[in-house]
Amino acid sequence: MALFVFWVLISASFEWIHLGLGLVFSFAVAWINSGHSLFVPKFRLWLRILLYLPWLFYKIIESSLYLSKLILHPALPIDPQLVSVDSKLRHHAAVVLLGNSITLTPGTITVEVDSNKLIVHAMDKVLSEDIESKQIESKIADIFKDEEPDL
Amino acid sequence: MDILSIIFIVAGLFFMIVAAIGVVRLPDVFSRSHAVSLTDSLGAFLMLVGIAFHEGLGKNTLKILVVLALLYILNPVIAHATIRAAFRSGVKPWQKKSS
Amino acid sequence: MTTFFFYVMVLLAILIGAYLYRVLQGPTIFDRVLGLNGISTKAIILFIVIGTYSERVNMFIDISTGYALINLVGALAVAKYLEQKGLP
Amino acid sequence: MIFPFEIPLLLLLLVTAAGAILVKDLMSAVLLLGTYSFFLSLVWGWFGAVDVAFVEAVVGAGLGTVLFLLTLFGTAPKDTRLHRPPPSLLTLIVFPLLGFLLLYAASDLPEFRDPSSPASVHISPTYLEQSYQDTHTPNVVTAVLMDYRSLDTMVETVVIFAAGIACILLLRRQVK
Repeated sequence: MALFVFWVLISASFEWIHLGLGLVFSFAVAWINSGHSLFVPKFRLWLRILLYLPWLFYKIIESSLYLSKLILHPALPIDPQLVSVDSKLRHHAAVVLLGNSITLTPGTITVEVDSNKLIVHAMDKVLSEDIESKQIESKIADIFKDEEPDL
Repeated sequence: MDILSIIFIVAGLFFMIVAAIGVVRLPDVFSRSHAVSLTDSLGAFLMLVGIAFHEGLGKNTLKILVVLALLYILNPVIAHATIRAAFRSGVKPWQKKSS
Repeated sequence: MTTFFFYVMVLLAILIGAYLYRVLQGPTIFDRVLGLNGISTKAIILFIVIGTYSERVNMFIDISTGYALINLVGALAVAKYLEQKGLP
Repeated sequence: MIFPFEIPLLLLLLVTAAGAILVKDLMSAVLLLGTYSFFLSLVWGWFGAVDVAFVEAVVGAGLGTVLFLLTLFGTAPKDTRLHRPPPSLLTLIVFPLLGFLLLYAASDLPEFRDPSSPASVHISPTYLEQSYQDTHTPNVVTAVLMDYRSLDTMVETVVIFAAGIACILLLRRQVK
């Protein structure tokens, strides 16, 4: 289904023949690959993730400005360090979302994931404390609060 | 509308220039990847939004947003894969010299 | 507006030069992979800017979508190879 | 359009090609070839040949890199570092001469984007005006490739197909 939406978006033509071909092929591809799909999100979850995105974007801007200041500083006052984080999340999808958010935020990057333990490389003391204060994690735990745990 | 798009594109360019300086200046793989992710997340976002403003509403803007979403989904995956490969094959992160 | 986009293009090409320095110079192989990743992101944006400059965005945007996907495949292949083989 | 944008792109191409030749490591050479394909695809895009750019990006940057890596992965060389002998004297004489001859020949060609050159006086306008009536294909390049030159394209495809079958026959594993 999602593939069909993607087809419509990239072809951007709304004639019947294109729509029909797209429908056939997207269902074929989805049917071939159906063994992989572990996680089928529900509608309310999508809504919550959409509401989470603006906050994540605010975080991205904040830490981008901080990182730009670090890079442009003539003395290069960086202090990179590895931080190990134990998260309390109980879902594969939630851990994936957490890792993606951490990597997407400039200044921090996920190095290693082992079920729900993450090793994070942070650029500075301030940024690593930001990770350890677990703001992002509590937000994500809030998103997934009434799903079945599978980890 | 044009002024808005110019503002967005110039801001995006600023972040890209900072990221390029960082890629040249920083000492090791791990910290360089931060600079690359800076471009990917904010620079690309601002520039593509600027171009979308220039285009106005329509199919093209929709496609630009699709490219943006693709970048946002795929780039963390690439950065994570590269960094994990670096970590597992034993590259030591650069440490600040302890005084 | 057109001249503005032209200057943006030239500036992006110069920035690609900075990444190319990292690809050529990089002490480890991972620096090169990172530089390649940055170059491809730049190339995606440069394609869209070229499309806007020549006012045919609808043609160029398909390539940039393809670019993003291909970049993923290439980078994942490199990362998997290096993870199994270790440092050369 | 006073400053030609292809000049910085060509500079990047030259630097990348020289780097791919001079670099000491096989992996890095593969990566630099991928970068080279990216730049080449940008050049095609700037000239307006969008489908060529697409093919270059897919085949050169994506498929080429992955195939090279698979080869490295399958052959598992102990040492991926390259040892180059210094170039011989004959090479140093012949190749600059060849390059000079090519440049000399190219100076005879009509100016790029010249409206009065023979190619743009009667060949291109004919195609541009009549291809849609002849073939009902909206893209002129596709019309030329698939309709006017369809036999050529078909035989090319046959050659590539034969090469693919030969590769599969050579590389397949014996099942016991």
